[in-house]
Amino acid sequence: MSSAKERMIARAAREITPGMVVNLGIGLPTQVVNHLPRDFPVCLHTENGMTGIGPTLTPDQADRNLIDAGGSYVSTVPGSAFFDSATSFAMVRSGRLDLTMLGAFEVSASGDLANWKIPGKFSPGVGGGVELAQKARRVVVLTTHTDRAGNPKLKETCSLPLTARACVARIFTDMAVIDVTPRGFVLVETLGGISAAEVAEATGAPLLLPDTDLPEFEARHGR
Amino acid sequence: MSSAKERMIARAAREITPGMVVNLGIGLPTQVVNHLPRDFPVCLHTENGMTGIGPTLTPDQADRNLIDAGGSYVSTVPGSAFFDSATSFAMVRSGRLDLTMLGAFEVSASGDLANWKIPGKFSPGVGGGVELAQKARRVVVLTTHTDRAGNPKLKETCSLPLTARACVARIFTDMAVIDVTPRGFVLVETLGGISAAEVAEATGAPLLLPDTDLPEFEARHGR
Amino acid sequence: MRLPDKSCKIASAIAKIKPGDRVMIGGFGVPGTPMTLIQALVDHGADNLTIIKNDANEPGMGIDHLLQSGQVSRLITTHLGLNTHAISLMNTGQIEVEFNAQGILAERIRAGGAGIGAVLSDIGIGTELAVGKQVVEIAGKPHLVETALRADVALIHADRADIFGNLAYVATAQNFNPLMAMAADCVIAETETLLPLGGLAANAVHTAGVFVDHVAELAELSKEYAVVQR
Amino acid sequence: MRLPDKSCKIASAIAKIKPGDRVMIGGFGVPGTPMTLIQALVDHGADNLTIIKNDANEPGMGIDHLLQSGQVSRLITTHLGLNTHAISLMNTGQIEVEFNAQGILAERIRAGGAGIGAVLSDIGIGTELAVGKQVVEIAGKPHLVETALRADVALIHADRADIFGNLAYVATAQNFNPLMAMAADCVIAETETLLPLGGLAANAVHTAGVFVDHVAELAELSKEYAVVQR
Repeated sequence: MSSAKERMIARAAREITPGMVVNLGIGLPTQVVNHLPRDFPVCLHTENGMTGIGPTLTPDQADRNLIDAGGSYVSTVPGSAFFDSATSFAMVRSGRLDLTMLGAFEVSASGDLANWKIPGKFSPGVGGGVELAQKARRVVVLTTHTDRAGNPKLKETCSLPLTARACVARIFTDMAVIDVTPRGFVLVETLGGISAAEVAEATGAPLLLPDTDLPEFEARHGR
Repeated sequence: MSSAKERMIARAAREITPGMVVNLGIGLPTQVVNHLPRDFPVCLHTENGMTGIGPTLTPDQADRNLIDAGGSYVSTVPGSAFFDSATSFAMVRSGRLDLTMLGAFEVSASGDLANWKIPGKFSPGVGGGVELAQKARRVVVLTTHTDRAGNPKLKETCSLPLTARACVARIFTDMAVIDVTPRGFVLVETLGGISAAEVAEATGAPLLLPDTDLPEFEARHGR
Repeated sequence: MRLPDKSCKIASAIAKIKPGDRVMIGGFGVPGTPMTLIQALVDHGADNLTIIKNDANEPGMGIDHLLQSGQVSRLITTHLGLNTHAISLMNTGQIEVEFNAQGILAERIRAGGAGIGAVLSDIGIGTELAVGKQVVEIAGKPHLVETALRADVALIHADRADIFGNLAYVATAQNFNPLMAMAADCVIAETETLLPLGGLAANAVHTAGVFVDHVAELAELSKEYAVVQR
Repeated sequence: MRLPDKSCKIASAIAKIKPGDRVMIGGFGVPGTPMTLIQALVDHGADNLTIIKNDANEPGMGIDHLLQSGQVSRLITTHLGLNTHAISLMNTGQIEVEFNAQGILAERIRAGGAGIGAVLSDIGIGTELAVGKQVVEIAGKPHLVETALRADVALIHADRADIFGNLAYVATAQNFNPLMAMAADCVIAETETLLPLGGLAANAVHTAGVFVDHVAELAELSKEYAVVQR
């Protein structure tokens, strides 16, 4: 993984504050857990029926009955609980998730999220993403700033089928931290060494600058 | 309790066949359990969250956390299970009860049941009765044939607020066993010593006689 | 990762209840009724409450104390048969009572806890329970819209709990407790035994601690928890 | 009173499945997938099946055997991401696939098991998941009618069971199993351990035996149950 991606993940980890209940989506978001201090007070939720996820295990260490929603073998912590899929999404829909971190194909300037289907190319099904995006109290996205062809993933409007409308509050990329506001995208931080102009150039919609100084973010967990 | 009532309850017990899942309503129906052989294969359900009810206990023997829906202290049998109220009624509504036995204020010739409210006199609420009456695979009623004033409880139509429409299949009274059929009430058995004419006289709707001989029923459990 | 500690004092948790709040209270008869939390709510004094509870206990027990103290203006319930005092308050118009079929009350509360707007059910069609309810057809068959119920606060009784708020119940003391423990903005649980993290096996949890905001261990069980001598 | 014995041989239970049946199958990935019952259904051969399952396992595992044998005409699911073979069958029109949001699939199955006609939910409004669904307003807000799902047969994997069919699950092998175990006319459970009556504590039961028609102990765990080496 690129250093910029690693720093993006480390920065996103600082979004988690003590006491939160958090769901980390499949892909880049699950790696956020590696940047949390060992004794950090947080409850991680996985939609296949568990609260209190502990560190990921290798196949050699694994319990065959204990996976996360992405199929990785995970462990428990003292106080973990198991439950069925209906109860798991009851937590999500009734607002008991303080935060979810999701991947994205596209995010619009109004916070629409597209992350489950590329018609004709990729349509494995929506899984638990719709409910996470629509119902977590705060939804943030982790994504590369552009796709492999260099096209912006942050756009005026999404062209792909939506996961949920107006759900994304903040986006962490390998270039910047950007908030979705009623005025559109607002640049919050840049990765060290990247200028605001470079971020704006790689963004497919107007990018507002903050009134204050623009901080740079680093890889270290800030607590 | 009168001998006739006791014999009615004993006769009703023979309605339970091996392997059934049965809910016995509050009042006379709960006493049916005393007429089942000790080793009889049956699963008794109570709507406050238990399958596998065992014998009723005195306060001296009781577990403070173990009651039936009528508030009596009950016991478990090997294989009992506890669950919440939503699961309990999931069983009822999805058709997992083979039989329920309920009390009645009135039963109509089309099988309508009224057993929860006498406007102005008695309206404690409907409890679990509506769902039991509407959704058990077979609903039978245990009731005295007439009320304390001697008025028939089996009527052409119910005058009291209904519990459920067209739900009752069979009625056990202190005079007779009567089926509810598309043609109305049909006399099936009489209590020993009571004539068909006496039953018809005490019934508030036409009472058809069977084509066959009319058996008398007795108190002994017939297995 | 370490799960947060939600253990609390009963009085400080109950102090969050405001006049006019909707309060769900677990229990079916004595089993599962949080007698100590109810007494704390009487001591706290918030009034004009809407209480959502399967039944009204018996005179002099459980939520009858809240009826006696005049703190209840509305009761959403299924059956008051064992509380003549509650029936009298209803008949004289001192409290407003809404009756639900018991399993429908359970489903409405569960729907609230599951973030579902309503369930569609055919229970009560053709009876006065259907009066005033919106009707929706599914495949040509009429169903009643039974809307979700949520509360400001839920008062729960557990047998065992850990400090994260994972709960376990025993016997028929389960009843409405696991449902209500999902369906309120603030969920307060009393428990007969409070365990450290890891004290409750992950497979034995009935209510996941994520749903629970405060958990308090009972110092003693008052006589209202005991077997009722009839 | 004695609870009936529902223990059975797998082949005789599976023989009840008919061509064209709707079959629910528990599991999320490997955990909770009844690999042995699935193999028995392949051996049985009933075809034109509608399978209701969270996912399609991985190529060469679980329900992929039913896809390989051509017994499946329709799949109601949430995500096929780990089974490229299933995606290929979908893309070439060899199977029809209906995608549901995962929690909505869970609620629809639970509704079927709870004798509820539908749930009203705002999940997916404004996306293509809402297309073609009936809309009902609750307090002025639009909700989608998500109809109940039931099946002819449900195939369940339990960790422990007693001969009455009371089931218990472990870890994340729970997932859809307790929901599907309520929602079929014929519920068949395989279990790693089968206990006599009384072997499963009444408070530790996850699925009450009343919902279960047949329960069979697994003679051995095939390698498909093992940790997947990636």
